Amino acid sequence: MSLPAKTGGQRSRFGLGGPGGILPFLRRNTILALILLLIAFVAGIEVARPGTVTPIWISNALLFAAPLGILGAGQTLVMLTGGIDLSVASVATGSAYLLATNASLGSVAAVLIGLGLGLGVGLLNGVGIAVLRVQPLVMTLGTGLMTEGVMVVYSQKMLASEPRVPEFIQALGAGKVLGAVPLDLFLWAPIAIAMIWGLRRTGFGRLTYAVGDNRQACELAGVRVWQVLLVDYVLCGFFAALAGLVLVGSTNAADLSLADVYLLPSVAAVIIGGTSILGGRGGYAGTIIGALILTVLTSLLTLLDAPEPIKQILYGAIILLLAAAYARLTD
Amino acid sequence: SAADKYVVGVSNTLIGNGWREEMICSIKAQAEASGIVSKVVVANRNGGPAEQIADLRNLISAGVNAIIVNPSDREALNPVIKQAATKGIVVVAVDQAVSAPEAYVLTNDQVAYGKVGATWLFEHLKGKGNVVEMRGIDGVPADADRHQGFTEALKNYPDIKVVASTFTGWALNKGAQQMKDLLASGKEIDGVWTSGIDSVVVDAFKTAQKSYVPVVGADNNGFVGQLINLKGDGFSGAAVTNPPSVGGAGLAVALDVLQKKDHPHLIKITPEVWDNTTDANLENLKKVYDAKLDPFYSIDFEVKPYTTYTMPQILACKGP
Amino acid sequence: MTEASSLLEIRDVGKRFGSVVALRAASLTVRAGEVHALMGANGAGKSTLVKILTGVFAADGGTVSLDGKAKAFRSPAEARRAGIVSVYQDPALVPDLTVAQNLRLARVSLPAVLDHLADLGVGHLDHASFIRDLPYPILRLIDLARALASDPKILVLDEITAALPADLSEKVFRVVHSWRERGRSVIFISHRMAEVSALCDRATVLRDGVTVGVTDPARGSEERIVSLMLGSEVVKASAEAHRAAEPSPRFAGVPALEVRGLRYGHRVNDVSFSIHPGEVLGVAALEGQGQDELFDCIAGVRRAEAGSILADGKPLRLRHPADAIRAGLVLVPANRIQALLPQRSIRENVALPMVRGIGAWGPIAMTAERRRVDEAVQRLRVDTRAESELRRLSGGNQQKVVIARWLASGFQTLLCFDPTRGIDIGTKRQIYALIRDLAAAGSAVLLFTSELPEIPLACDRTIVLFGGRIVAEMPASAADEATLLRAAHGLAARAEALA
Amino acid sequence: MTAAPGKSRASERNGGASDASAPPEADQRPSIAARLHRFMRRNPALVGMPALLVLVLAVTILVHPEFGAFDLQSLALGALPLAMAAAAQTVVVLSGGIDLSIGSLMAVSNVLAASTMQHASYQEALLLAVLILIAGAVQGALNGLIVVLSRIPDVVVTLTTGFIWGGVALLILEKPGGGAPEGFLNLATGTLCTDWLCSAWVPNALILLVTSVLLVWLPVRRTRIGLLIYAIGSDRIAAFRSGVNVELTRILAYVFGGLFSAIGGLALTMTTGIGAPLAGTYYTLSGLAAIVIGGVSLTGGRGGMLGPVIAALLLTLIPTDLIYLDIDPNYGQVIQGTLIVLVVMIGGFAAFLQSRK
Ligand SMILES: Nc1ncnc2c1ncn2[C@@H]1O[C@H](COP(=O)(O)OP(=O)(O)OP(=O)(O)O)[C@@H](O)[C@H]1O
Ligand SMILES: Nc1ncnc2c1ncn2[C@@H]1O[C@H](COP(=O)(O)OP(=O)(O)OP(=O)(O)O)[C@@H](O)[C@H]1O
Ligand SMILES: [Mg+2]
Ligand SMILES: [Mg+2]
Repeated sequence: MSLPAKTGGQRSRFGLGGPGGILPFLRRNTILALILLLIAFVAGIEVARPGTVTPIWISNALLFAAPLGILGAGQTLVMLTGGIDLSVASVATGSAYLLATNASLGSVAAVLIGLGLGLGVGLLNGVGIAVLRVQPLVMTLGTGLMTEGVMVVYSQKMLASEPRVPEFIQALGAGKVLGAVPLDLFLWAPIAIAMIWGLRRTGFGRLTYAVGDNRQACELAGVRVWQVLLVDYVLCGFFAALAGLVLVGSTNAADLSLADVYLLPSVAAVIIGGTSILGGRGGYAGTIIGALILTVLTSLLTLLDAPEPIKQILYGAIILLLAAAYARLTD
Repeated sequence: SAADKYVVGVSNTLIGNGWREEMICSIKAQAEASGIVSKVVVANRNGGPAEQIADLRNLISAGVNAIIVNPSDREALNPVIKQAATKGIVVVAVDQAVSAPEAYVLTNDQVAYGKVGATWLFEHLKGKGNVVEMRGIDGVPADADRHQGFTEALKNYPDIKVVASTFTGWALNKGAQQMKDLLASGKEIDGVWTSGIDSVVVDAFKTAQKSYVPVVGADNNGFVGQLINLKGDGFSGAAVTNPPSVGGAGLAVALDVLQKKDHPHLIKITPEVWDNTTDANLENLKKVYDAKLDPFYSIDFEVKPYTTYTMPQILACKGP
Repeated sequence: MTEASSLLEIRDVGKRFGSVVALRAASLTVRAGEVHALMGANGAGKSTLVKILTGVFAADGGTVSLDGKAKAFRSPAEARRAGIVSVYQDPALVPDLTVAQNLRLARVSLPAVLDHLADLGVGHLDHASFIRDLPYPILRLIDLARALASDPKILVLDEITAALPADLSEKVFRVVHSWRERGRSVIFISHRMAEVSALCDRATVLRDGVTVGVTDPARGSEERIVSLMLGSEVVKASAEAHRAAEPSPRFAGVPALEVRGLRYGHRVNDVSFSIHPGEVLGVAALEGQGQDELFDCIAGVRRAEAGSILADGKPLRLRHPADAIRAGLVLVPANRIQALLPQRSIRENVALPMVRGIGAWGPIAMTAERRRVDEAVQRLRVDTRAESELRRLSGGNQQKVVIARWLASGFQTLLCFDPTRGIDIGTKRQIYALIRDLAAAGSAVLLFTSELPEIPLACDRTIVLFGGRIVAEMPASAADEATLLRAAHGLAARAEALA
Repeated sequence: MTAAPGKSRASERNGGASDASAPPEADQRPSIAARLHRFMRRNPALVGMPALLVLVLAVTILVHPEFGAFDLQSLALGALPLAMAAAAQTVVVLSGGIDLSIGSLMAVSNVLAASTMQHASYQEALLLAVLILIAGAVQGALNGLIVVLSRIPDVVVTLTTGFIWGGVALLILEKPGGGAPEGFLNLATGTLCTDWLCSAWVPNALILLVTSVLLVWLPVRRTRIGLLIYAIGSDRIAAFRSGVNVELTRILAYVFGGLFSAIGGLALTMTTGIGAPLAGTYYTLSGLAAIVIGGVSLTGGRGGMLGPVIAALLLTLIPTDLIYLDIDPNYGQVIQGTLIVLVVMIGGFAAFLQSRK
């Protein structure tokens, strides 16, 4: 049996400085290191275009990071178990689309239908992965395709359905209070608190880590692993649906590729945040910063006057450098 | 009688895109309306030229009489199109062109699309000011054509400055974030040209509490609604038409050719500009706008004189 | 002890892992043609020293010289080229390759290994079998044979006998002897005093990463070595704790665990026994006589095909370990890696069963949990220096955590499979004392141990398994090593049949 | 006990050779049936996948009796790039890694080929193809180097290099275009025609598929390199302690990944005749689906090449059948997703039953 961290404990060619000083401190407080990186990025924007970083800009950044952060919450859960969910983008899109096309049934009903899709797909993923032991990557790739296909069929029946995004969802997705506090923060913050606290302080959080670390050990300790996995995937579907609602609130209308651009970033945010792709290690605090870093990076590239290919290359290279710095720090 | 009815194949390589779905609906509606189509076989998936070649070959095998294809490339499909033609299959490329001489081409003129919209904007700004160009996906032919049109228009207005050019990826949220970032950066912006990600850009001004500037968009229902409803708040803009019903029109052409009626091999649909600056134009917009429709439904739903279906038929989106 | 005659000379080697200091100043001198014991309590740094010697880790300081020349190997391959090969504490065989492919991987010749395996009593091995399908002891022997086949000047054996039953250990000793006769050197790591005194010429003792002495491990010097290893106070404490079982009382009433006619394939055949509260039942067997399957069936890891298992007189349906745990049956499995969360803390590992059911998915009572965990950890004296990630604990300390887990969460019957495997002598005594205490407090214990001499010390009664059947049952007082060995080889059964 | 025990016995067994690479079955010869049984048990994908392919082909012919040479060629053409993407992913995944940049790597080779071959002769095109293969291997090596040197998980590295290579493809060719000489395209789009044999039933694409897999993979699989790749994929620490140069082997796996991706990119050029900077995007994820359906374990070390290649054929055949069956393509996507899920679920269920025994 190979331990999850395959190179753990092997010879390191790239040792770092001695025990004292700032580096070891950061190494013990990786979240702090991530925050410093984020600040460096923001500073970079301010240097590139002085006067950009204003309260309004910051509040916009938070506004845009929220859907990514909420998607990242579900992705964090499943990645901690050693899995991944590639259906989150389809689910978010689908829930947004269902919300908009069912608005005539009343806002609450429409929201419930949207969230219901998330729970449904999450449940399907959960059954496949937890009970039938399908590889998460393929299972969710498949259910993502299915969801998208179903939504396309559905959309053709719904061309004249008078789609509408309820007022409060619009406010949630784009509104601000006190001038600069984005309303979606009022959804994201409780989720963040629940995630961070739940992962650290509840039995379910413990088991999420444990299952990702060593499934067999969990079974031997009397844990019915499938239950844990099932709930994690259902939660992930639910968070994806929630993110879809926030997204559709910010665009006022849904199309069927609404959340596509969030798929890879939702994975990247979790990874940048220091959660192991192999499971068992990491947490949501990192994902939050990861989502913020990606959002700020996107802004930076928008403001940078460079051809698109160069921007793409920069986007890749910067994330890579970030991850490398982070890996050095925590190695 | 069923004997002289035709089987029609459709090939499309972008799914989940509202415009393309509407295009397919218009093909189905036209098939229904024509009364001489027995079956519409659709090959619809995400992919590039390689996938589309496979789909076209499969449609040929499936024994269709005509193929309506929204081509993913101008050159790559030519050999298959030739193969189809030798089997007597009529191929009509819609939306984008192919260079195969056997094919009929019925397209929206994408260069003109970029040019007329940009020209409207530059005129509206009286030939002077800072504009933002919000493009689609880099590397996609339609995007390149529209950019070419935009650039051609720009040549005539030396005092117009493009202060930013972004790729929205035709994704709503990406476009919205880009606009908000640009607004926050303190850049002076006098007008915006978009490649179809329009309504979220207008919304961005509202959220940022900045006063509206002229925006050029597409004939999306939602954007047209903004042109009508925000006029009172000082918003001016123009929708450039890009009818997805080229699909239905293509089918009509194909059926004509199958029945030995002559058609030119190249039919270009010239885009129109619908702005909200005069009362007359506003009235026209109100005529086509339908609050009940999907905001991303293109409301230019027929291509005269080719399409003959009714509004309920295309909304039903059901073939024979 | 002249410098000239020494083959390997390790001086003042240090190694730290983050904040954990594994080695401070470890020194070791090995002469040509000697079997040299490396001793120390769990976590003393033995394995780390071996890994530095063979190029798995780089040392932070100190020197290694071979034949008088300074060396710093950068990989096990490099060490092997210089004539140093190690059998590590955990198997270094690739699970998804076949035996033959593993040998090819290490560039050793298949026939040579097969011959060594034959000498080790594994003559019938199908070398096209996958490593993942082979039992653990066999893996250890393949590992050993592979090391032998590359014909090293210095062979390092890190707790090779820990997972081996007595008969196989015996074969290993013979191989070690013959190796010495050929003028080769062996560094031998083991927690079993008897082995060390029988086998080794000299012993180097490590305590907390420092070499505290080099001595002659001849019979009779055990206590001296133990006090070197553990420091004097600890010795006193553990010696007190170590007492032999009192004469077995008569057990009556409803058994805590009763097994009737249990069958699993042809590995477990019609096995029946019962254990009463307060009783410790020993299981003695050679490798592969069905003991693994027996324990697994009772613990709900595998489903028995026939027979019944009763706890407190009530028949159980065991479909998952959770069912067994609910009925008070808990397992300390043979392979600790199966039972642990390598990236999580000691605390989370120990507390894992406490949050196992859906009822415990809510908020954790942190203080209460900490108290229970700390209590168990202290009772087993787990070295908590590297507590934040379990994989950084030494092998023996990992083993302790598995036991601590059940102490913390409670049970009725403890199924202990070789619980002292790889555990130092101090802790070993302590664990047996613990088992006696648990029994005295009313628990029942089913104990398999590969160290037969331990059975009379810890158990009240013993059953012996051979070929999946119980071939003998005796009170612990009668279970001396010779008797047990004979029974375990099926000789008793044959004798009975003849009679 | 002697010093070198039983050397003579060993010699008898192995005909005097103590060759470490002698075939494992050399001495013990279990019955053919037993070996076959064991082989099937160990390589379920090797038996199951061809059976599944035959089944799906049978269904295809059933619903579309006109299935002929033209359709066989369609299948081969359609499957070729996907099969190469799957092959690339297979090597990397077997070594315990993953490569999410395969689609972009294919795009780079595709546009490189189309932009350099446009006015080249057939011979020049072949030479350029070789250079592009080398470039592909170098790109793979870069991926591998970054993975090894940075110590970042491979998913992250290749996710980001995917962006980078995608940008590079766009730099090389801004929009679809370019071309290649007829003879070069014919390598994939033609059918077998030699001096002594001409058969429309043997599409060149199929020959290309089989030979490129065989030419690259068999030498790897049969030699030490293959052993090393499987070893580090199965247990990196154990392999390291067995004396394997883990880092070099990881890089090597990525090199082969890059090589197969480059073949895939060239295949795209051959089948479409052009270069398209976004052409590869679909292949990263569908390649992954193919390898999992083909029985390669995503945790590394287990699986082979046959399964993924057949899975690529299956994934190509399914949309075809949907067209023949005239199923609403939007349901088609639902069906395809469901099929992927079903195939792996059934696999999972079978493994579950197996473990019960
Ligand atoms: N990779 C590592 N990272 C962090 N700490 C480590 C690592 N390896 C060993 N240690 C620590 O170094 C110390 C010595 O461990 P080592 O494995 O050498 O002990 P040992 O003497 O072999 O013990 P045992 O008899 O239990 O096997 C322990 O405290 C252990 O926790
Ligand atoms: N999934 C697969 N796809 C393609 N070829 C495969 C696959 N699996 C195995 N092969 C080929 O089949 C042959 C036999 O494979 P196999 O793995 O049994 O050989 P091996 O390495 O000798 O192992 P063993 O010792 O288990 O027989 C080899 O030529 C191998 O390359
Ligand atoms: Mg050790
Ligand atoms: Mg094999």
